[in-house]
Amino acid sequence: MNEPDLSVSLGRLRLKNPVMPASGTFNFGKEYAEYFDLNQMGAVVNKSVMLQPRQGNAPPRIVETPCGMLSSIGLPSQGIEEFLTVQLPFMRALECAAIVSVSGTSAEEFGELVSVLDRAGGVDALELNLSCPNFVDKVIFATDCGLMAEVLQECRRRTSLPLIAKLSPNVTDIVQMARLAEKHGADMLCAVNTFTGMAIDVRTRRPVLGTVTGGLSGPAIKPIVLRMVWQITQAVGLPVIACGGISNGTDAVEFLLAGAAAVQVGTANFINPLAIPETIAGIRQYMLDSGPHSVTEIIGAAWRRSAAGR
Amino acid sequence: MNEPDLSVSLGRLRLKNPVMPASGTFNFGKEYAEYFDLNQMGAVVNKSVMLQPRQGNAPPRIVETPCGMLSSIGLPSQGIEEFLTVQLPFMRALECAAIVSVSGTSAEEFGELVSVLDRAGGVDALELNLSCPNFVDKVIFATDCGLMAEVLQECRRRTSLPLIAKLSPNVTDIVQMARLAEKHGADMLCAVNTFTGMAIDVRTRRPVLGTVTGGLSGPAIKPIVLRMVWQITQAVGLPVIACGGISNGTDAVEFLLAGAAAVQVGTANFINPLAIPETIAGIRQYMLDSGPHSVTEIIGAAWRRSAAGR
Amino acid sequence: MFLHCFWAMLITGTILDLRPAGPEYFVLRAHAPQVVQHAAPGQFVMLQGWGEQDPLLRRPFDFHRLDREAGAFEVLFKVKGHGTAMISRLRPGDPLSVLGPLGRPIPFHEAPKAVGLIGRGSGVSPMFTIAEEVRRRGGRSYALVSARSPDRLLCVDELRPFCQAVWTFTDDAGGGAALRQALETLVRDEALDAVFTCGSNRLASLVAQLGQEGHFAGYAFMDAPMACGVGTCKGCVCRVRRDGAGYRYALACLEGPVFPLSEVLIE
Amino acid sequence: MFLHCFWAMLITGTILDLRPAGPEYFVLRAHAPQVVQHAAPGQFVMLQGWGEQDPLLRRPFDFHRLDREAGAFEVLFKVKGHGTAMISRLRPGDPLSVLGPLGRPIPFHEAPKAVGLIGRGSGVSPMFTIAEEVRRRGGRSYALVSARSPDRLLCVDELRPFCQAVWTFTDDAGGGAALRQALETLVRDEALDAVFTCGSNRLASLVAQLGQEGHFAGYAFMDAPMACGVGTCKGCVCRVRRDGAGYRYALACLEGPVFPLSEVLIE
Ligand SMILES: Cc1cc2nc3c(=O)[nH]c(=O)nc-3n(C[C@H](O)[C@H](O)[C@H](O)COP(=O)(O)OP(=O)(O)OC[C@H]3O[C@@H](n4cnc5c(N)ncnc54)[C@H](O)[C@@H]3O)c2cc1C
Ligand SMILES: Cc1cc2nc3c(=O)[nH]c(=O)nc-3n(C[C@H](O)[C@H](O)[C@H](O)COP(=O)(O)OP(=O)(O)OC[C@H]3O[C@@H](n4cnc5c(N)ncnc54)[C@H](O)[C@@H]3O)c2cc1C
Ligand SMILES: Cc1cc2nc3c(=O)[nH]c(=O)nc-3n(C[C@H](O)[C@H](O)[C@H](O)COP(=O)(O)O)c2cc1C
Ligand SMILES: Cc1cc2nc3c(=O)[nH]c(=O)nc-3n(C[C@H](O)[C@H](O)[C@H](O)COP(=O)(O)O)c2cc1C
Ligand code: FES
Ligand code: FES
Repeated sequence: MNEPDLSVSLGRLRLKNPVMPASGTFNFGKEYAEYFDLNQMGAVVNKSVMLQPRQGNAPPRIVETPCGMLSSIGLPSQGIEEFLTVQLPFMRALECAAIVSVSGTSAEEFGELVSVLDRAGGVDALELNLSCPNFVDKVIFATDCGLMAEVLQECRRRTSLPLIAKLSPNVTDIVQMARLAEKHGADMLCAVNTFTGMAIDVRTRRPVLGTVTGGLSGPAIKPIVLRMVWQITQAVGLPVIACGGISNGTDAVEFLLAGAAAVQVGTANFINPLAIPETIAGIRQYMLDSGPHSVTEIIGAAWRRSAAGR
Repeated sequence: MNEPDLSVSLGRLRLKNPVMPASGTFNFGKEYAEYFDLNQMGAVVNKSVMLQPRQGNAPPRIVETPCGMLSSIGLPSQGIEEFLTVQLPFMRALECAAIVSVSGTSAEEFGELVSVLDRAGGVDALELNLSCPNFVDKVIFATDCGLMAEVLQECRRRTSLPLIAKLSPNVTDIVQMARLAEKHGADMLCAVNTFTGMAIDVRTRRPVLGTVTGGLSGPAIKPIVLRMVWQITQAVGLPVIACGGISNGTDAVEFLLAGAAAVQVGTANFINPLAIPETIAGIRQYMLDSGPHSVTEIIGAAWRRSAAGR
Repeated sequence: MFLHCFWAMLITGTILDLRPAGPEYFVLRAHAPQVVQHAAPGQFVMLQGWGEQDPLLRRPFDFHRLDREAGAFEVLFKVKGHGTAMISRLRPGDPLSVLGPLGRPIPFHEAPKAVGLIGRGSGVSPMFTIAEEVRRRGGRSYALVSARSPDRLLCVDELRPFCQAVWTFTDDAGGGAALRQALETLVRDEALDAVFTCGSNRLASLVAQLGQEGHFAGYAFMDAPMACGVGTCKGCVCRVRRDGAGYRYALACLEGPVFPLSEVLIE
Repeated sequence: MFLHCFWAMLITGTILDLRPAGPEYFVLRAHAPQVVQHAAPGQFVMLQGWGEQDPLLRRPFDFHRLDREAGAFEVLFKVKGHGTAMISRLRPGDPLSVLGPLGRPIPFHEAPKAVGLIGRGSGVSPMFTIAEEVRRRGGRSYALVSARSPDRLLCVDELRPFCQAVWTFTDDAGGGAALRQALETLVRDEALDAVFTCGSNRLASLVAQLGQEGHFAGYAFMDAPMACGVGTCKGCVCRVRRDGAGYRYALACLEGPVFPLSEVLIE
C-alpha cells in the first residue's frame, strides 16, 4: 500500500495534512511540544490575540457538562506586541502553516491587528474570531449580519493574506452567515466557535460561571456542527475548516466526508495532549484501510455521492 | 419537616407538580404505566398528533451521539380520529393535567386540529409543536417569524384553551421568538425542541439517518437549553416549560432556578422508565434538604437573586 | 392489533459470570429472577452496565439462555463499539440494569414437529432458547450455524444437546452455497414447520425465498437501532407488507424482534 | 517569569491498590515510574480512569505519597461526584491514564528548620510528601490535621513517623479556635520557616493573617476547576496581588497549585 497523501489545499493555503488545533485550546503550541512533535501538524493556530494586554474574565471560568464543557475565559491576552516578539516567532519556526487568530471588540481593532500582522511577515493565514461568546457585553459579531460585514470589510481592506472567518453556531441560518462572509471577502470559513450555554449550581442557586454564560464545546456539540458543515459546504464555494467536538481520526473523517477541507481539534487537547497526532494517524489509517490515495478524494464524499443519487 | 408543596401555576393551568413528559418520548403514557403510577405526574403530554394518519420517516430513524441521540421519526401518527377515541380518553382518565401536543404542516392544519380538540373536551392545554426539525421539507415554523405568527394566530382564533408554543432552539435569538409567541397569543412557552444535527457513517460514507439530518436531544444539549430558559424567563412574562436533557431531580431544579415554571423529561425516559417519578422525588428531596416550602419559591431564584446583586 | 406483553420491568440484576466465547464474543450471565420469570424465546432485554451518560442508550440483546430455576439469563454478544466494550469489562458481582423481557414471544405451534434454526455470528444466540422450547413441546430442532471463520462458530457444542443435528458452515469453506443446499435438503426431508434465522440479511432472504416455495413458516430476528425498547420512541421500525399494497412501518421492539418472513421486508 | 516544569508526560499507569481511608475517602496507589521519577512535593497529576467521554475532563489530584523506588505514587481523594466515584470503582490491575507531574514544585529552603503543615479533610493529602522532604533536608514538621468529625481525620497515624508532632482538631470539639491557638503557639515557640495549608479557605486566611504578623512564609494549595492542567485552557485562575496595585490572574496549574499567601487572594 502506498503512503496516503494527506495534503490539502485551502485556496492558496497548502497544508501537509488537514489537522490543526482550535484556537484557544493550544496556547501557541509551547506546552504540547513536550508531548509530540508539533511539526507533524498541518498548521498551528494560536489562542486569539487581542490588541492590548487583557486579564480575561473573573473565575470560575470553566465547568464540565455532559460530554462537554462550558468556558468563559474572556480572551486574556498578552497583547499584540508581546505576541510579535514571543509567540509568533515560535509559530513561524514550526514546519507547518502558521495561522494567527485575532480577536477584537470593534471592526477598528480587528483591522489594526490585521494590519500589524500583515506587516509582520511569516503569517500564512489570519483567522478572525468573530464568534467569541464571552465578551463582557456578550456581543457575538458572527450572529449579526451588519457587524460581521463591517469587521470583514475592514480586515479585507488591510491585507491580502488569506482570511478565515470563524463563524458562530448560535444562528438560525448558518448558510446565510457563510454566504455573507464569502461576499465580504473571507477566503475560508472556520465552522464553528462554541454554543452559548450555562450551568447553575443547585446548592448555591447561582450560575456556576463568573460571567453567567459561557461557550459549550466538546463531543456534545459534534452532531450539530457536522450538520452545519454539511450545509455550508454544499451551499458555499469557500474551503471550510471544521471545528467542534473533533477528538480523533474517526471524528475528523466524518467532517471531511461532510465537506470540510480541514479540521481543528479543540477541547480534546485538554483531555488527551496527543489528540492531534492521534487524529492525523487516524485519518491516515482510515485511508490505508479504505482506499483513496489522496485525502481530497473523501472531502465532501458523503454529499457528492448523495447528490449522484443513492 | 412539612411535606413540601410541589404545585405550580402556569397561568390558568394548575399542576400538582412541575414534572411532565416531553412530547414524543412517552407515547401517550400507556407503556410506562407498567413501571410507575402515571397519576404521580404533573401532566401527561402525548406524542404530537397530526390530522391524518402518517407513516413517518424511512429508517434508520435514530442514532446515538455523545451524551445524546439524533432522531428523525417524522411524526408518524394515528391521526386525530383515532386519537380522540383511543389516546385522549386514556390521558383524560389520569389524575393529572392532559396536555395535547399537535403538529401540522400548515397553519390551516394546526387550526383544524385545535378546533377539533377544543370541541373534544377534557383537554387542559394544547402544545403546538412548531419546532419539529424532521418534516420532509425540513421547514421549522419556529425558526421563521412569519410562519410562526401565522400558525399562532390561526390557533388562537380557534380556541380559548391555554396554548403552549413549543420553540425551536435553532435560532439566533430565542428571546425574539418568545416575544413573538407572546404577541400572537401563546399562553405559555415550551423551550425547547431538538437541535438539528447529523451523523455520518465513515464506513459507508453516508449519513446515518434515513433523512440525513435529525434532532439532537439528551444531556448533551442541556447547557444550551438552560441558557435559553434563563434568557426567556427574564425577558418575557409567560410561564416557560423547560425541555432539553432533563434526566433527574437536580437537572429539574437547575431549570426551575433558571426560571422555568415546569419541566419536561424527554430522552431520559428511554434510558430510565422511572425518570419522571425519580425527577419528582428529586425535586421533593431538594426542597426537604434546602428549605423552601413551595416550589414556586425557587422558580427563577438564580436570577432573582442575581438581579438583587451578588 | 397485537398484544403488548405487560410483564416487562426495570430491575437491577447482578452479573454472575462473564466469559469469552470466541474472538470478540462474550457470554454474560446475570441474576434477574423477576425478568427471567416472565421471559420467553424471541424476547430481548435492554441492558445498561454503566452509571454514566456516555454511552447514553441501553443496548438490546436477545436471550441466549433462560435458567428459570436459577433466576438467571444469559446473553451472547459481540463487542462492536462503546457499549458492548463496557459490558465486556464488567465483573461478577457488578450490578447490571435490566429492562425486560421486551418484545413479542415467538408464537409456537402447540406441537411443532420440526424446526430449522439458522444463526450467523452472534445470531446463533437466540437459537438455544428456541431449541429448548421446541424440545419441551416434543419437536425436533435442526441447527445450521454459519460464521466467517471456524473460530467464530459460537457455542456449537452447547447447542448439540438440544438439537437433532447441528451443521456448521464457514465462509472460507464456501459456506453460503453449502448452507443453502443443507437447508433445501432439510426442508425436503424433514417437513419443517418453521425456520428461524438471526444475524444475516442474506440468510433471512434465503429463508424467505425457500419459505415461499416450500411450506414452512420463516421467521427472522430483525435488527433495528433502538432507544427505548418499549414502543415510545418510534425509532425501531421495519418495513412490513401491508394487507392491501405497499408497506407499513412496524416497531421491532413491540411487534418483533421476530417477524414472519412472509410479512417483513429484508433490505 | 516562572519556570515551566518540562518533565510532564502522559502515560498509562496501572492501579496497584485502592483502599478506603475514611467515609467517602480513598487512597489510590498507581504504578507510573516515568511520572514519579520527576515528581516533587507540591505537584499534581490529572487522572482519567475511564475510556469514555462522560465525564469528559481529567481530574486533578495532589501527590499524597511518592515512592520512587517502587515507581509508584498515591493520591488520597474524596468521592465528590461523577469522576471520583468512577475512580473509586477501579480495581488493582486496571489501567489509569496519568498526566503529570504538573504544576510547580514547592521552592524549599536549602535547609528548612521547622515547617507547619495544616490540612483539612483530604487536604491532609499533600502534607506527607512535604514532611518527607523537610525531614530529608534535616528539618522538622509539625502537622495540624483538621476535619469535620473524628472519622474524617485521615491517615493521621501514617503521618506521625514523618513529623515532630501531630495534633488533630474536629469541628464538634471546637476545632477552629483550638487550631488557631495551637498554630499561634507553634509560631511563637518553634520559629517556623514556612506553613503550608490545604483544604480550607478559612484556614488559608488564618495562615495568611498570622504570616503577616509573624515571620514565616505561608503557602496555600489552591483549588481551581481545571480542564487541561498544562496551561493551555486558561481556566484555572486565582487572583494574585500585582506588584503595583490590584491583582492579576495566575494559572493555578502552572504557577501553582501552591501559592505564597503573601501573593494569592483567598476568596
Ligand atoms: C432486538 C435486538 C437484539 C439483539 N441481540 C443481540 C445479541 O443477542 N447479541 C449481540 O451481539 N448483538 C445483539 N444485537 C445487536 C446489539 O444490540 C448491538 O451490537 C449493540 O447495541 C452494539 O452496541 P455498541 O455500543 O457496542 O456499538 P455502537 O456501534 O457503539 O452502538 C451505537 C448505537 O448503535 C446501536 N447499534 C449498534 N449496532 C447495532 C445493531 N446491530 N443493531 C441495533 N442497534 C445497533 C447501539 O444500540 C447504539 O445505540 C441486538 C439488537 C437488537 C435490536
Ligand atoms: C490541583 C488540584 C489538586 C487536587 N487534589 C486533590 C486531592 O489530592 N484529593 C482530593 O480529594 N481532591 C483534590 N482536588 C479536588 C478534586 O480534583 C475534585 O474533588 C475532583 O475533581 C472532583 O471530581 P468529581 O468528578 O468527583 O466531582 P464533580 O463535581 O462531578 O466534578 C465536576 C467538575 O468540577 C471539577 N471539580 C469538582 N470539585 C472540584 C474542586 N474541589 N476543585 C477543582 N475542581 C473541582 C472537576 O474536576 C470536574 O471538572 C484537587 C483539585 C485541584 C485543582
Ligand atoms: C477554553 C477554550 C478557549 C477558547 N478560546 C478561543 C479563542 O481564544 N479564540 C477562538 O476563536 N476560539 C476559542 N475557543 C473555541 C474553540 O476554538 C472551538 O471553536 C470550540 O471549542 C469548539 O471546538 P471543540 O469542541 O473541539 O473544542 C475556545 C474554546 C475553549 C474550550
Ligand atoms: C424520539 C423523539 C421523538 C420526539 N417527538 C416529538 C414530537 O412528536 N413532538 C414534539 O413536540 N417533540 C418531539 N420530540 C422532542 C422532545 O419533546 C424534546 O423537545 C426534545 O427531545 C428535547 O428534550 P430531551 O433532551 O429531554 O429529550 C421528540 C424527541 C425525541 C427524542
Ligand atoms: S425501540 Fe423505541 S419504539 Fe422500539
Ligand atoms: S488547567 Fe488549563 S490552564 Fe490551568
